[in-house]
Amino acid sequence: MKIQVQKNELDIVKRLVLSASVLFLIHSEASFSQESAALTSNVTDTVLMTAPQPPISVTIKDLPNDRGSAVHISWELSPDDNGSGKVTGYIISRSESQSGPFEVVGDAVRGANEFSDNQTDDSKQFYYKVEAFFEYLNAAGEKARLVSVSTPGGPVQSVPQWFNANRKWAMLWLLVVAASIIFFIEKAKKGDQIYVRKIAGIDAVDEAVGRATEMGKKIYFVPGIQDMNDVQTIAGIAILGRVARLAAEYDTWLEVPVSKAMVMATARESMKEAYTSVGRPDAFHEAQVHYLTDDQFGYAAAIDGMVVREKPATIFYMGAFFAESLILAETGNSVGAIQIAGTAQPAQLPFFVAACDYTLIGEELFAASAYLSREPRQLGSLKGQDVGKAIFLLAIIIGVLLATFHIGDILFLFKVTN
Amino acid sequence: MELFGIWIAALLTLGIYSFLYKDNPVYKATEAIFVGVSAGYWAVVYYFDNIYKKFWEGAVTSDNPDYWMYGGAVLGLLFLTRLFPKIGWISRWPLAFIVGATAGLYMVIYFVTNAMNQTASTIMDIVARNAAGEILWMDTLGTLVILVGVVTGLVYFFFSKEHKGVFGTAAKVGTWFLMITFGASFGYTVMSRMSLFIGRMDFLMSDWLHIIK
Amino acid sequence: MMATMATIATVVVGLTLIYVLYRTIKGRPVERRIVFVYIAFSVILPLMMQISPPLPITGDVLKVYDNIKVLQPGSKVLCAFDYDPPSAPELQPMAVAFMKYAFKHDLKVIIMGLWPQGPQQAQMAVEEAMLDPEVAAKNLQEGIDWVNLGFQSGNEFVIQSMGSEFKRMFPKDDRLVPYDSIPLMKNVVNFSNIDYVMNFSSGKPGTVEWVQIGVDRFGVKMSAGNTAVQAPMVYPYLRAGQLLGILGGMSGAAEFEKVLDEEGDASTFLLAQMFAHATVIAFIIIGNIAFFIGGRRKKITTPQVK
Amino acid sequence: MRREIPILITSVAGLVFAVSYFIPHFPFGESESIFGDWVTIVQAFAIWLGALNLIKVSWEKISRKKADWPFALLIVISLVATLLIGFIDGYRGLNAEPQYSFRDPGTSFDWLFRHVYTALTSTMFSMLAFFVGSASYRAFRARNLQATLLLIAGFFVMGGRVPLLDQMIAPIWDYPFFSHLADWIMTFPNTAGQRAIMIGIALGVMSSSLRIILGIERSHVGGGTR
Repeated sequence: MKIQVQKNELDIVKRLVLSASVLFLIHSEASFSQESAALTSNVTDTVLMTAPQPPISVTIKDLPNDRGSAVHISWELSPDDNGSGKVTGYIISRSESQSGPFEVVGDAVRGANEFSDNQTDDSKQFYYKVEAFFEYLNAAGEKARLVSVSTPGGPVQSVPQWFNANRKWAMLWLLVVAASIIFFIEKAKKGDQIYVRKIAGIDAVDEAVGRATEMGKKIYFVPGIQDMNDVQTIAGIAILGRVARLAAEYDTWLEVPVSKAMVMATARESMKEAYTSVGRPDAFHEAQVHYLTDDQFGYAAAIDGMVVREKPATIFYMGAFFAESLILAETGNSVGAIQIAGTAQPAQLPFFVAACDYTLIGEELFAASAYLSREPRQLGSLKGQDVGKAIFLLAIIIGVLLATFHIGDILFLFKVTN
Repeated sequence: MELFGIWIAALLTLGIYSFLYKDNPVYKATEAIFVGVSAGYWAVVYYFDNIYKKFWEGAVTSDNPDYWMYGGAVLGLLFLTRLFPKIGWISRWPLAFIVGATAGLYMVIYFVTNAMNQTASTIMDIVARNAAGEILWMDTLGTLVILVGVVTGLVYFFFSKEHKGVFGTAAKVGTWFLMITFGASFGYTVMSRMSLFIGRMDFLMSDWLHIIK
Repeated sequence: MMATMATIATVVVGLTLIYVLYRTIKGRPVERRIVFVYIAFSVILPLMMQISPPLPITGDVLKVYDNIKVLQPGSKVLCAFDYDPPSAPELQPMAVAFMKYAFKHDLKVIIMGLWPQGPQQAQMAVEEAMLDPEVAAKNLQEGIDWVNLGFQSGNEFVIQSMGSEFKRMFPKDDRLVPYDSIPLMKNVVNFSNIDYVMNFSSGKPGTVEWVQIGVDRFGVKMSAGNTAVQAPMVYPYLRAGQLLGILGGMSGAAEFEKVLDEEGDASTFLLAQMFAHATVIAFIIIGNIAFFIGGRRKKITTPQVK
Repeated sequence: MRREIPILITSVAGLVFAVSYFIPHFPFGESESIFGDWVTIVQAFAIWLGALNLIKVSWEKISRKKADWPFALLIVISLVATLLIGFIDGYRGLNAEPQYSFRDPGTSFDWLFRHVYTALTSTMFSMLAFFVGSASYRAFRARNLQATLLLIAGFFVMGGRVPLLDQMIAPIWDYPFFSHLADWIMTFPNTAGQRAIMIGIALGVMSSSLRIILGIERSHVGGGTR
């Protein structure tokens, strides 16, 4: 009830202020203030009641690079649309014949100079009219409009395009990178060596496993909270294979708590294989890989408890991590474990870098898994992606030099706009 | 009802916070409610906003039905076969569809927006000038920082070349940039996490206890 | 009275940190529940002080403002609400401030969400904006001045489909009014009929997807309000002009409120935010002093990068 | 067959979305719209799969009286209660004149959202504030050059983004230096680093998408290397 009263009072005050300000603005031809943004002006001065002039040079054409059914209309502003407030907006209407009748297909605010009619029929021709209007409250307090006299333009017919010409360079570069990825995958399959640089975190795996052996403590491997459909989890499992092999050689207990049933099955398989490959299949126990819970915080809390109780010497975090990253890394750190982490979740990387001894950053996780598994798919793609990086790197260096010394411009090769 | 709601919300809030002291049955109970209510919430919303509003009204009860949508419903139903282990393999079909569609869309949009357009916006005259042609030193420094950061960062993510010599130095500079980036992310993440708690405290202190305005 | 007590308490609590430092250096760190208590105090006490500290307005927030202030009355603004209640402390103040501004300046607001909770958060923001006397005086009508299209599943595919036709994704609005019967949506077919997009986002799908599809593919003009976790990741889009402005986290919200002259929750939360940051910084410093004085734990000493 | 059909589905769906980016003409533009509809519907069913699966898993726990089974029962009860509230509201609204939606202000489902769902999710995530606090005390060490750089940048951003450091220096220098510094870090070095990561990830996404569409990568259909 209280609000109601306030509202009415304000309404009156507001109207007074508005009518005064609009009148002032129109008379003085001052620039229209954005602050008093009244859509509908309250004008009583009949002298001002003339329709605005129509917009000039209206261009009507088929909207390019689309699937049809759209026409693009652009115009130069009405001479009255100069900030004086005399133009409230534009009305766009169309007809199948030059003489009408015209139906309204849309409107545009003052200062706007284009419109797309997205409801055309590709089999018909249309004429278009763009009218400027001025909206005000008449004596009865109703909205009324003064509309310019505009002549129709056209006809135009919308057509679908076979190729989006704005995107030709995108297509070229996409094909180049795609081709190099496929080329290197094939090459790797034939058995050609593909070089992958050293990765600090991976070099430290041996040391970390060795330390756990010396101390006679466990190693934990946490593969993240995503399922097997996440490439990060897959990369994590590839690294698990390597860790498992070392653990088997050193005869150190490696424990893998997981949060997804599928991950459990895959991790068991991968570990069994690793233990077998070093000739110790008997040393592998299925209980080493165990499911905790699907729930994010439940999983983190459970690992937390395990770490505090058993104080593992080494913990690996390899896979997709979210907000739980800092809970895990903090607890591991507090029991003095060596921690090696790897994830491609940019928001979680800071916590791993600050709390772990080694961190595989983003793509390094994938590179590490390619490096360890030597799988042609992974190696080939890694090399193909490097070709992409090389292209962009060279483009940046050359482009900046050309632009800085005003020699030329290669921006158009890389800039994709709608 | 409003007051009752606020009390319920306050008790649930305190129930969850009891975990901070130690894990206990009250927390476990609130956690169970959390899991159940969220799953139920999502299921209801997806049912009415999509299955009912889009599919049922669009393809079944509509005067002008869009028969194509039955394809989506069939794929959707096939997804549910996963509940029955014997025929669960059929659920790979809708999964294959989603994976394929996402791959197709992502292949181009990531390449264009995050690779090409980011490259393009790094390509510019290093010397920043204002309209009058005077050099803006701070902006010039900034542009230079971005150029060096992007180039060395990309070098760091190069895997098929050993990090030695100039390449190695560049990669090392790249890691510095990455670390500053992570530091910024770190600061922002701390800010976010604290805001979450401020929001809850504001609820407890103002809506529930009325200690503050 | 309460504010004074809170201030005194803060000083006392702050001084006890010296004891924490002493213990930590001596190798007897306090247990984590003690740290929890400090965090709780760092938020509760400043909230009781009820002060909004002075805040300079940064460039990114000004950019958002510069871009929305040129919107003419009657402009159609698509507001995408892509967040859920946990992110509300950061994003809701931005949304409320934006709604108030939009309603006061006769912008036509079209609300939608890629997150199921989004439209409900939007509803709350609208309700709060309507309490503003100036907005209430306008007697705005749903369907004419603003509309809530609701939520649709499909994440980024929703934006993709909206590129050709909004109606395909939102056959009815959130009040079950058919798309064609909503006066505001008459003649709005796809993004080409939208003047501006304002996105409030806390994750995926959110700002990244809007830039990739809405901006780069369909050419919309867009600014974003992000949670602080997400903001650093979207900065490259700002520099590239794909985003016209960014509001980042609680401080971004407070600055936005200030620049629009719509001071609200974020401004009052800012002091708590400051103290919370101070506490975290203090603990990092204590931990590191102890780390360097108290002797580093013996560990692998090889440097991380070769 | 069990492998070939899903791989074919994957490739067709992928090609439609990739090609329609360059070729808007029929049949690509139209198929893209139809497939877009399908994605939204399949995703809705996937959410239902999650809910039904939760009931199934919890029910197994209850019937076998596994550890913590009462909590599993509570999960089922709260899930079913939420569904009931939603459906009763929803169908009442659909049959009312004029129609209203299941989550319009004033419905029980909206009440549940505002008072139960919001409290639970917000509080759950807000616990991270405490974990950040204890991690900052116990784990974030300047253990090497990288971590040091990270912490220094974090310090200036944390202290500059809110008027914390600025207020500290205010008595001697009344200029928001740290606010501008935080701004500068975000706009330049942060953008540089994020951009390098972004370009790298974009190429990674592009290459794995390519492998999926071409059927080289088939782990999602239960196969390994070709």
